[in-house]
This record gives sequence, structure tokens and C-alpha cells, in this order.
Amino acid sequence: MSKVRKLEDAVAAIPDGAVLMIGGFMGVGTPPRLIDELIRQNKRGLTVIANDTARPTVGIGKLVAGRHVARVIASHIGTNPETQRQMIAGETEVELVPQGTLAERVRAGGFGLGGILTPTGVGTVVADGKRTVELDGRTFLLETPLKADFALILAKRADYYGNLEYALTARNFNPLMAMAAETVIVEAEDIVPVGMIPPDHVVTPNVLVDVLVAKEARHG
Amino acid sequence: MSKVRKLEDAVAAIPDGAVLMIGGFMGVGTPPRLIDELIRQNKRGLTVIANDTARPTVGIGKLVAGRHVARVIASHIGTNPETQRQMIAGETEVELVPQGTLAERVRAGGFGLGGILTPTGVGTVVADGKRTVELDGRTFLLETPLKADFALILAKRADYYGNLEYALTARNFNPLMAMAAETVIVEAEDIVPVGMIPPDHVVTPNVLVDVLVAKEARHG
Amino acid sequence: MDEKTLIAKRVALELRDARLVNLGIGLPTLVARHLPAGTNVFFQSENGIIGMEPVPEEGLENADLSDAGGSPIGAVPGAASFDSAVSFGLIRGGHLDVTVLGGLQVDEEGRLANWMVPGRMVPGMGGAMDLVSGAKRVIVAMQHSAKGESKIVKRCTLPLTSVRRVDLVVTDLAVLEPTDAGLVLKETAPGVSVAQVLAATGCELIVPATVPAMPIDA
Amino acid sequence: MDEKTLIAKRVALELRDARLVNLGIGLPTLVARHLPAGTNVFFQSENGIIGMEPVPEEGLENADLSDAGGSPIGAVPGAASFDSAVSFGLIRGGHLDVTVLGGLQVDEEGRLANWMVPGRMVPGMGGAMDLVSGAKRVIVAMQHSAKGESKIVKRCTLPLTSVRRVDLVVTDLAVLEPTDAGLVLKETAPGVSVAQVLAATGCELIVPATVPAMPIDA
Repeated sequence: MSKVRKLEDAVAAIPDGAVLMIGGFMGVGTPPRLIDELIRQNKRGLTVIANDTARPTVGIGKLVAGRHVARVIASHIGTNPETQRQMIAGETEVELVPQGTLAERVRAGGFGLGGILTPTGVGTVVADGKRTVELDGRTFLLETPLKADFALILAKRADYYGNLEYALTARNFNPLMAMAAETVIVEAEDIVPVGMIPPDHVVTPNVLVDVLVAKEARHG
Repeated sequence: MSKVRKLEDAVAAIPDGAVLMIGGFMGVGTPPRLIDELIRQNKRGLTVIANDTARPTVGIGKLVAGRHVARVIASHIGTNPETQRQMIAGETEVELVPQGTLAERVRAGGFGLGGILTPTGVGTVVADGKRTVELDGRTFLLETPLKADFALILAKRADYYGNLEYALTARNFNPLMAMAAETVIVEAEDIVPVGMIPPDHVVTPNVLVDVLVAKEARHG
Repeated sequence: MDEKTLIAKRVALELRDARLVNLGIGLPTLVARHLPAGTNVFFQSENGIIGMEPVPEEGLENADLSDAGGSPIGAVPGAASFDSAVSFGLIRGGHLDVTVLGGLQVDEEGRLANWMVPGRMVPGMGGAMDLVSGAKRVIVAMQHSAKGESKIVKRCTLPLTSVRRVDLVVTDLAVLEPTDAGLVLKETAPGVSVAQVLAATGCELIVPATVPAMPIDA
Repeated sequence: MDEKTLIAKRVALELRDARLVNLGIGLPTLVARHLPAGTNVFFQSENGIIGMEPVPEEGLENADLSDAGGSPIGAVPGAASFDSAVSFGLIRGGHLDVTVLGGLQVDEEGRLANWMVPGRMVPGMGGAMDLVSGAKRVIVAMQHSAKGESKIVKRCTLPLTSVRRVDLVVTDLAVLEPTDAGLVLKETAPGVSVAQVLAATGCELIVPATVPAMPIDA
């Protein structure tokens, strides 16, 4: 019944070419062991949906630098020259999405919406090829849901059932992505007995979580 | 600087005919003192956006029974025969909205979305007069945002700045409505010093809250 | 065993592999009392909690903990509470394995009407439209007939809850499965004949060569 | 005082009545150091917190507490953290009183380009498009010119961040207010003449009869 798996087994279930949502914002809130294990198992051709690609030596940046990624959907790649280089060279496909729109598209995928209407991006290059909708004299872009095969999530605490708590700005996209993927793999700093996280403090309910991996004790 | 006001003054700011969002689900999570004070000050012609109208002697049901309400937007009036009677008699206008759609419409109002697409209600009477959008061979209803002049919110704890925590199923629509109204009036069971609610436990951030009213000690 | 208990027991067998289940007010609520041993589901209440259970004893009611009808409930260890958007995100986003709902009519195409009788009963749809449109599996639990009229009809005369075809209909007489070809008679209630089911049904049924009885001990 | 400090001090005066403010990475971040006495704002970091402040002293960095650039921050008592959808709900839903952003170009119509130089710099828009589209008040804080070319132009040649007109532009030479009629010269920097501003500007400015100097002590 336990959802706790060995790191190796949890990541082995992810095939080459899989679509991954990965939590984090400039590496903060990105599950480090899961990233390192994707690299160790040398996954190829991944699609990564994430806020950014951090730096070449940090978080998702390592996946890009190691050429594990074929496609990125993100709001920002400015801190990772390697992502920019691969994009300009045509080696990696990059779709840039405004951050708030990215959050809503991931949420729409998890919440069963067919899409959302937003003023963000109207009249800019972001609108290219997208449908617009006029409502009460205003123009909105129709933005469509994003879903993934796997979500890789970093939690501060998990209980054995998989109820999750996050810490401060390491929360960011994690709870949204935990709703929007077929299989949800969580790396948790602490795994505690059921009942230790009060219902009101649970941010991601256990039924969404498929696999728990413990984060090793941190050095220092 | 404090947002704490006397009950009477907090409610006096609400004019006849105002559009109110009121938290709660069958009365649980509805601010009791604010409701009673609306009645005492005999507000008239209110529009109420809420999940339901509870029972004639409970929560929002009291507003309906006392003829303070001209219009209701809700998902359910089945437990309040007086709302049904007023609706059938044409005395009160009632718009029935599927519960999940109601939650998303309130959220869209607070989150600046122009609308959302949902399969809920397609091919039913809920679709009458609404725009539909075809995407990838599926049909969705375009549902539009809801906003209000005032939100009446019940919180379990507030700090002096107005950071809010909710309790169990009394949370329901409250945090969504706190985003979607011009003025947010909160009735809190406990009002505590700043710093007593940790950032990760704040559900409604203080900048959304305009007025705090203390809930009196409960009998028993 | 009364008819409602029979229906509840039969529906309970469908929850064996479910993780998250929502039970409608009324008859569906009975299902929780009849789960087979080893079933390990969480019950959602759409007002905002996963892990609801009955109040364990009188006096333990809590004013902040209720079901979708406003009645006091308890919560299992490991429960989680959340706002209405998340609650319906779970339902609409395909995270709910099974919803069990009452019905007024189900038609030949497997479409449900359960929220309104024009001019007579206007309760509002509550969460029913979201549940039927969004749950992975929709089970209707209802009496086969009401006031001498079959609730299984050729075409719903009452307003639909959703155009989505439900997955299973469990009544006091039979288990019916809607398919592209029509309603298939999967099981009969203990002691009820196929002929009795057909006589009590307002539309054609597809009757396989053998129709087993519900696997319920009477 | 250097040019960046001047700009930051002038922008800070605009925050007197604000409750929630978002400062972009780079020059705008400086604004927080120059708030006038009595200003009582909360700073949002769009990665998910209201109430950010600088790390109070070295050694107090926390791995779970960072700004939108990934650098460590502190948090004031009464801070609140939340997910990215809520963070941008605050921005897009009109709850953010002021956003201060850097700029590459602002044109005569008050439209901002600040996220991309095609073929050369492709950082992505991050939160900039949401901030400009959603904040109640948008202030651009930037140098008036770069590499000898004015950043105030007749029409943006770089991709727009939003078609929404910004509310105020503060540079090292001037304060400009976009209006229906065009850019109005509201103030000049201390020691800078109107003629100097006009000469350094790539489009027409509307010049009122009197143009005060920025109310900043040099």
C-alpha cells in the first residue's frame, strides 16, 4: 500500500520521449534527486513543461545541458545560455509562454477546463496563431490546457498516503502540476506518519500522488 | 492602520442594491454576524452570489426569508422552499449555475480571466443563451467571470494585517470570493497578532482584505 | 433486505479498485456502509474534503466539518480539506474515480436526468452536472420505478444532467450497462426474472443469452 | 548620486499609497531601498510570496525562500506564500497596485517592449506580459538612452510586451506620462534642461508651460 519507491525504480518508469512537468522556479522547488536520476538513466527526447530552465548547472538546466530534452515549454530561458543556444541552433524546440498564462494552462489541464481567456499577450507575438474571443468589447486570447505524462514534484513534507506540504517559494508550480499529470512522482524532504499533517495544511491531497521518493538528508 | 471595525460600521458601508458574494455551503462557512447585521440594518434589493441559500432560518436563507434579496446566483436552492417559492412567484430572480462552474466563474473574476471553457452543462438547459466553442472536436461552454461589490467572508483566524486561515469544510467558496470583490469584509473567529500565522498557512493574503470584524465568543 | 440496501450493496462492489469516490445525498450515501472487506477508498464531499466518514459518536459533531447537505461528518486520519475550486477541479479534472448519484430518469442512450421537474421541483443542479460530466465512472443508483412508472425510459422527458453517457445503472430489479447499441441487461436482482425486468422497463433492453443474478447474498 | 539611484528614488515616491508592489529584476529592485518614510507597502515576488525583503544578514539565506531570479530573500512578519496560479491571479486580477519594470523601448503611445531582441536575446517574457497587462499601475524605470540611441521611440521596433499603455516612465533625464495625445514631459532630472530631454528623445514630447524638476535632493 505504501507509495514509497526506490529512486531508481520511480524514474525507471519514465520512458524516453515522455512529457514531463517539473516544478520549480530557478531551481527552487525542483526535485534534485529526480533530476539527477533522469540524467543517470540517460533519458532522451523529453518534453519539459516548467517555469524556466534555471542555469546550466542547476535543476532543469542540467537536463538541457546534458541534451536529454527535445522540447521545452517555459516562460523564461534567459538565465540559461545553453537553452538559448540550442533554441537558436534549432536543436531544441522552445515554446515561450507568459508565466501567468503558463500557470493557468497547467491548472486548466488539471482542472478539466477546455481553455481560458486572458488579455495577456493580446497584440503581441504570443498571439500568433492563437484564437481570440471578443467579449463585451474586450479581446482575449484563448489559451489551451497543458497536460503531462509525469509530474516531478518537490514537497517539504509528505505523509505515507501522499498528502503534501510545500515550503515558501519552493511551492510555485508544484501543486498545479500535481493535478495535471497522469503519474505524479514526489520527492519529499520529510516523509511522516499519516495524521501528522492536519487536513487544513495539506496543499496536495494524497489521491493525486502515485509515487513517493525520499530526499536524502542534506549535507551541512 | 488596523482593519478591525465595529460590526455596525462594517455593514453600514454596504448600500441597498449591492452585489454581494457570501461564503458558505449550507450555512457552514457563512459569516453569521454579518448576515444578522445586514438584516438588522434592513438592506434591500441585494444580489447574492453564493453556493446555496441554505435553509430559511440558516445563513443566507435568513436574507431570503426576510426579503432582502432581489437576485440570487447559486447552484442549489433545494433546501430552502422560500427561495423556490419566491423564484416561482417571480419575486426573486434566481440564476442556477453548476457548482463547479460557479466556483470557476468566481475564480475567473478574481484572477482576471475573461472566461473559461467547460464541458459541464453542454447540451442541457444550462447552455441556453451561452456561447459554445469547439476545440479539437469537443464542445465547451464559454462561462464568464463573476465579480461583486462586497465579499462577506468567514475565517477561522485572521492576523491584524488580514492574513486568513479557514477551517475544514468552512473554507469552501470563501478564499475564491476574497479575490473577486471590490471590498472584502471578513468575520474572523480569532484575530491574532501578526506573525502568528506562518506564511505557508495563510490561505488568503492580507492585501485582499479591507475590513475585519471579530466573531463573538460562541455560546456553549 | 430492503430494496435500498440491495442497491447499496450492489453498488459497493463497484468500488473495489477505486481510490476517490463521491456519493450523492440520499440513497448513494448508504453505499459507504456496505463496502466489501479490503476496499480502500477515500470519500470526497464536494464542499471541500477528502476522507469524510460518519461522525463516530453523538457529541463529536464539529461546526466546521459537514457534508454537502450541511450535516456533521467525521474525517479519517490523512484527510485533506480545500476550497470549492479545488474540490471541483478534482471532479472535473478526471481525478474522481467513481461518482454514485441518484436518478429521476435514465434513457436508452444512458443519459441521466436527476435535478429538476419543471414547475414542480427546482432544487438546482448543485454539483450533479459537474460530477456526471467529469467523473471517470458514473454509477446511477435508483429505484427501477416510481409511482408505477418506469424510470428507465426511451428518452428523458425531464431536463438532462449531462449529455455524457453514464457507465452503470443499478436498481432494485437489475444492473444495466449503457452501450452504443442500447441498454444491456447485465444482472437481475435475486429472485427477479428477466421478464419482470423487461415488464418494468420503459424502453428496449439488450438481453444476453445468460443474465446472472447480482452476486449479493440475500 | 548615480543615474540608477536617481531613477529608483523618483520611482519610490510613486509608492506612497500603494499596498502591493512588484519590482522587476535589476534596476527596479533598487526602488525598495529608497522608500520615503511612512510608506507601508508589501512587496510581491511573483514566484510566490507577499512580504519579501532582503536577507537581513549573511548566513540567514534559506534554500526555500528566493526571489524571481532565484536569489535568497527574507520575509517580513505577516508574509504569505502561495502557488504560481495565485501569484499571477493577484497580478492579473487587478490586485497589484504597482509594478515597476525595466524597459528596452517605450513608444509614443506608451507601449513597452522589454523582453526580446530578435536573433540576439531570447530570455522569454517571464511574468512581464502578465504584469503589464494586469497591474493597476505600470511604471517603467530605465535609462533614457542606451549606446547613444534613445529608448523613447516613435514606434517600438522590438516585440511588444503588451498593447496596454503604461502609466509612467521614469528615466535618468525625465518623467514622462503617456496620454491619449502622446507622451507628456512631467518632470526633468535635477540639472537637466527641457532641451536636453528633447534632444535625447526619439519622438515628439508634449511640453507643458512649466516643467518642474524631480522632487529629489541631489
